[in-house]
Amino acid sequence: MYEEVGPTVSVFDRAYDDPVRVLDEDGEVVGDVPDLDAEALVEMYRHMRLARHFDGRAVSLQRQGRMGTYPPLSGQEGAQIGSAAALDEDDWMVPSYREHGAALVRGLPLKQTLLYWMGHEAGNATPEDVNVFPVAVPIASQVPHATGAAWASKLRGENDAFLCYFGDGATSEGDFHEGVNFAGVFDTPTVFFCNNNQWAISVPRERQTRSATLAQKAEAYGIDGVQVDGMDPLAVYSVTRAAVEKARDPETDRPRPTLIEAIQYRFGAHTTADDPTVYRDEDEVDRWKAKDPIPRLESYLRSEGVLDDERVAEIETDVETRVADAIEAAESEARPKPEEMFEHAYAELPPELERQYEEFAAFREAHGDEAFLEE
Amino acid sequence: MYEEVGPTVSVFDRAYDDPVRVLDEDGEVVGDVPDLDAEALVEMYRHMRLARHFDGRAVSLQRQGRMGTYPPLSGQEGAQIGSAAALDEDDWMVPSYREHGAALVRGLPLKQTLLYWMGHEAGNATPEDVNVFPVAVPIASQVPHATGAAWASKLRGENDAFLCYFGDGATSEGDFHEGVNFAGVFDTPTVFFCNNNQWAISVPRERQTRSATLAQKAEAYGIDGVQVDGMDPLAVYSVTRAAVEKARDPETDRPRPTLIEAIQYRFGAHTTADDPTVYRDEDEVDRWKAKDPIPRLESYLRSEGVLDDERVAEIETDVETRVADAIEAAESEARPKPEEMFEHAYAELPPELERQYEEFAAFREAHGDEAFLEE
Amino acid sequence: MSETQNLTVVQAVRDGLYTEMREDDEVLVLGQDVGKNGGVFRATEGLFDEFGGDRVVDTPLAESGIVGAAVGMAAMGLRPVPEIQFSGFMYPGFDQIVSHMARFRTRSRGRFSLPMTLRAPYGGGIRAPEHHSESKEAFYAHEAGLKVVIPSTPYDAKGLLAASIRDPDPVIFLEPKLIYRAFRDEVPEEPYTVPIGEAATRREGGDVAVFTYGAMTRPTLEAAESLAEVGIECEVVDLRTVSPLDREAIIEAFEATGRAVVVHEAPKTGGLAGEITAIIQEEALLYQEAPVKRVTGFDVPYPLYALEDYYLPTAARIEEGIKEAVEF
Amino acid sequence: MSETQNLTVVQAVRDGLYTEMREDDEVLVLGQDVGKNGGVFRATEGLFDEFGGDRVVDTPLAESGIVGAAVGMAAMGLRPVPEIQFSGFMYPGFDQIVSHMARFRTRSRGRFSLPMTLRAPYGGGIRAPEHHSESKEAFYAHEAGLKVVIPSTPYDAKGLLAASIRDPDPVIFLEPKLIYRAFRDEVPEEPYTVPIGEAATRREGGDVAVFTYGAMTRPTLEAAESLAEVGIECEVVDLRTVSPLDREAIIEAFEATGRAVVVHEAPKTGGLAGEITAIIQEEALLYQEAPVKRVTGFDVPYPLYALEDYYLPTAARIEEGIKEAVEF
Ligand SMILES: Cc1ncc(C[n+]2csc(CCOP(=O)(O)OP(=O)(O)O)c2C)c(N)n1
Ligand SMILES: Cc1ncc(C[n+]2csc(CCOP(=O)(O)OP(=O)(O)O)c2C)c(N)n1
Ligand SMILES: [Mg+2]
Ligand SMILES: [Mg+2]
Repeated sequence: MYEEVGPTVSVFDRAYDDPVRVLDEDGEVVGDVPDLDAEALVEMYRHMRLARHFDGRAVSLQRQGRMGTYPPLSGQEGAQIGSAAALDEDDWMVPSYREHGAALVRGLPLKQTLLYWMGHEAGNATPEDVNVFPVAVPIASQVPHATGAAWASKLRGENDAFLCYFGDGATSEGDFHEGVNFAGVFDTPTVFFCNNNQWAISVPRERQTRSATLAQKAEAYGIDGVQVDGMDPLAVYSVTRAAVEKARDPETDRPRPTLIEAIQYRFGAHTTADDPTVYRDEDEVDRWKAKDPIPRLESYLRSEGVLDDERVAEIETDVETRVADAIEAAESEARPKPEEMFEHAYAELPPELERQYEEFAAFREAHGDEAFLEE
Repeated sequence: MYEEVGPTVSVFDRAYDDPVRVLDEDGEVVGDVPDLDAEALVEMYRHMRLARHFDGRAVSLQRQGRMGTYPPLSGQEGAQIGSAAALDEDDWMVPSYREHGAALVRGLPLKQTLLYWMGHEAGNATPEDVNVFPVAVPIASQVPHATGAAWASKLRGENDAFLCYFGDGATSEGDFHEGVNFAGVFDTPTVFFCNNNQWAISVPRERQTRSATLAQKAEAYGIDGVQVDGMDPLAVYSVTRAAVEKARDPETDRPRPTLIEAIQYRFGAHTTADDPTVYRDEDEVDRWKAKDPIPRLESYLRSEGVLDDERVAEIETDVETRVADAIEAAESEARPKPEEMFEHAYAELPPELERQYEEFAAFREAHGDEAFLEE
Repeated sequence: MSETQNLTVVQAVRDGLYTEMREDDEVLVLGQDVGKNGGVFRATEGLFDEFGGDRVVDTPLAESGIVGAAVGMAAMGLRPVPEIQFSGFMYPGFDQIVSHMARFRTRSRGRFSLPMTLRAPYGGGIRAPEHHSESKEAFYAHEAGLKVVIPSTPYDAKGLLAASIRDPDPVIFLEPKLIYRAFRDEVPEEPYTVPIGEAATRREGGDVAVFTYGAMTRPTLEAAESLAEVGIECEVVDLRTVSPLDREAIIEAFEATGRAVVVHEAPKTGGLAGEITAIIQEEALLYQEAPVKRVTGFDVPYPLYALEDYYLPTAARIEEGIKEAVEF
Repeated sequence: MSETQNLTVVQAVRDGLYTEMREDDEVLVLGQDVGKNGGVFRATEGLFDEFGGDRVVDTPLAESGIVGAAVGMAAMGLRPVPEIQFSGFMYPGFDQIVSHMARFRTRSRGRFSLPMTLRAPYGGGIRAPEHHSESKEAFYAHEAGLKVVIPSTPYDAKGLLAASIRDPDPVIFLEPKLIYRAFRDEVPEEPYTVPIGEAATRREGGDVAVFTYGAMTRPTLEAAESLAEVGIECEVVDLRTVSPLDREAIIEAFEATGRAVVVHEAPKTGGLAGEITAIIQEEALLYQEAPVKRVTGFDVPYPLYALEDYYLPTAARIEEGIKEAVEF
């Protein structure tokens, strides 16, 4: 986790279409650099590299038939790592299905992420000390959870923030509307973080909604809405940190919840089952690749003297090792045991389910795994 | 139907919290009077009186056990009649469950409305030439229908507007969000008319959402949003007419759909099953009764010399007769026949349903109606 | 002996909420009109005054939001009791119910359990408007991870509600509104539970087993009394929980006579009567003397109220069904 | 003789859409990624180019909006064919499906019929992520006013889809994605229909009737072939429509042997196997020689894909079930 830093500039008093920026595409400073120490910045860089490298390897694993469908995040590291870094230890993250980068900042082992996408039940077992909700596949369905969980925390007088991720497409779902509206009404400490990566599979952002920005949807809920350059990790950090602090502070006259629209792009396919060349131009992809968050931060850190070739090389090696280790660990995980299917449907197996389990186990005992895996 | 009138002043370029007004609470002119001829104005007045009188009688019928639960509209006549009057013959209305007043402007016989709330299947049978959708009880569920129907009309190159009613509470539902968002994206000729009567049963407007106005929710969809004094029938007419014309006109650079927030109050209970004294003050009710749309319009029409005692008396008599006749007609309607239950589930009864029907009919034949109505 | 009160079903529900909220600070109620208004059926009457607006919460009008927020609360360890105003309005929250409420335990391998109880007034018979008379318990019984409870007496209403609220897993608690105020029962003032998953024999009889639940229990008992006069003795079993079903009780009652009738107000096709029939014949075919007769609502949308008496099973229809099973 | 093409199931679906759209201007397709992308399974491939963006419409990501807008369109007389990307994502649109799509005809006493067909890829077996492998056809079969169709061959896919689109009433059309590309069939190029509500006998045999549908038809036939080697001859009936069920075909096939097995991938409790069992025993108890055996998915949330082969009925499990029914 990153160290806590001093008060952040208020970023909420601006036009919805005026994104917060700190670094330009070349890594030049164009805004207020957040007050993070050098190690925190290097950590951010390391996490981005780690996410990027992990992503590439995961895509290969899928291609090699070593993993199932996988949703890549490449291009979105700035938004993921910058925002997750803005949380404190006890805060919570409520992800969709693409936030492997954010999750690793929160302490979710890469191995877990791999197991999940490898279809192991164990992939669902987020460790008790990792404040991350389960992956949510039905679009926007996690939004009301983030509101409810934050509400619970507020009711208990705890002081935690809940960072909820979702995509541009998710803003069209009823659950987005209901969840954010509840947050406004009950003033819950929730930060709604929209990863606007321009596409919902093949459906472009303009087809989702006629509103000029997604940030302005905050108007409908009487909460703050703000755009940020989602490929600028420092800008993302600043905005998210401000939102997190506001979420926790009932003393300000601002609403606790915030809607952040982080403008970004996914470089790759929607998932490994998707072929983006069918619906979008290479040109577009190239334009966005010029905004790649990683070289941007690297260039800034080098110019600040925080990174040099040596340190970058160390990070490269570290990152490769960690990913290789995680893959090794995930792949040496024993195949899930069929009984795991029955284990967590209820705290205690109801009698009929127990019967089903016993019939199943007896059949497997008698006929072996070939009776299931025949095809 | 009212006669078509000339172009209406654009009403969309104003602050969300600046409601369009034409008459003040005393019926004095404070805005642009729409260009309606005297007979149209009298017709509007007559319809409001008719709706009010109908409403009172319906509530009594329920109290006397002659009708089931009924949702009164008293206080909301200005919004209902003013808006429905702004439609042309071929336009459509997509109601919730409280728009008995708007429906009668559209030509739905009062008898039908009575039959529906008396629980007769026949109450569902809106005549073919009445462009009114079925009553929609699940809150906001009619919103996507209005979008889809308008979209169909647009795809066919027809030039009809679709006026969709719903309450303040409805704006919290996912279906409101999804339906209005689709309308923005596909630029459908839909007018979304929110009857903000301050309460969703016992839940006050402020508890629905933190946004300062409901009109501003239009921002989320990139469409026009406007507030109107919903107890000022002329203001409602003007705004709705402008929205209807815009809906039909693809030539303007404005989006076709509009969200109208009509500020109003229900004088009575949510339904006859509700006791509003439990959750709201008499004071509040009195304050809103001072805005009663009927005396307001009457006073204006008298001052314009369009109404006098004689005409008002004629209207009173007419209204009483029409309601009495409708009640008489509804109450002399034969009790619905049990087989009606089976008639419209499908265009053609599937075999199992036919079997069920036959078993049912044979049983009834053998045992008589006492076997069903015993309790 | 403990104090009792003479309560209706809805009063017993209210009392159950009150008692559990008093016992456990983590219990809270949320929904439409549950606060000052005390619920449209008065099931939460007085709770707002007693426990305040943080524990008796009027929400915006949004069922998916209500269920979804309760999921989030329950994941954090609270015991939310969301109310959906009528069971016909659970559908806008259906995705939250089946995709999350039912599966959060599985989806986190037990890290997050959801000790939440979703209450809804349910069923027909009160001359209510469209969509207010649904009985679609079969939807929820088909979704693994949920329990589905339907009480038929004030005593059970309080005790089953307490058991549901204390259950570590999510429960759908459907309250038959036809009997909300139909009769009274002695209900202990103190907290108690009635176990989920156990049927209750409401009447003993050696000629035929009749399975039912909720509001249909009363006309079923009425039919049984009337048949007793002609010498047919029915064993009437009130299932009380429709998921998980009390298989043992079903099979035992059936085997005693080899004849059975299932009564519910839900539509026939795909209703629980089919499931119960299947259980019977997979466990006790050799005892079977007659087809299991299903006396149910019809496979049509619930009619407007003028016809609802023709839709709902009545004592007379149940009697006829029982006779068919007995005389086969 | 008419021209045929050798098509997979998904190609036949696409061809069915194409053919019906060419025949009738009022037919249009809407959903997520159905346009330029041609659908995530390519079921709408090329339709956007052929018919344009007004008839092949990419919508915002909102299932209730998709179904609800289609309801409005259909009420105005169009024949919309909304696609929900996976059947597990029909739940956010569930209220529109059950409260409106199923009931608009009743709720307008026949004034508005809804000639709409809601398509969704359905079922498990393709190593898909969570929520992508649902088979909850029982939900829709329990809702009066809907028809529910599940094809198992390319020929049927095209013909049943055409029948669904032309039907005056709303149809839920579930496409077993496990067999989307599993095999090919000769499919006529010209338009044709396969009637809704009629089962098809896929194999004749005099020892036991096995009822199934969708993707389970193949392992069922496989089990039947394997059992033939040991002298057990199965009559395999592919129901094709699960609402309304082809009662006559079910009873006829059952009566021939007095033994039956029902196979589906949906969870057991509350699944259609229970309904079919109930039909059998209410119509043909006297023929019954053995309990109807249900070979189904388990009553647990569908597992992550590494275990799905243990969840779905396999030929071996089906074989065992059939043996049980035969040897009883
Ligand atoms: C309720 C629901 N509908 C449809 C889908 C299928 N689906 C998976 S991802 C996706 C697009 C999501 O787009 P967006 O919200 O922009 O997030 P992104 O994938 O771009 O991060 C769709 C339609 C789903 N998972 N859930
Ligand atoms: C989906 C759904 N949830 C709950 C209800 C129960 N209910 C009926 S009217 C109502 C309040 C509606 O308030 P509003 O939208 O403001 O309309 P109003 O009645 O004030 O005209 C509620 C909660 C319903 N009919 N549908
Ligand atoms: Mg996106
Ligand atoms: Mg209201």
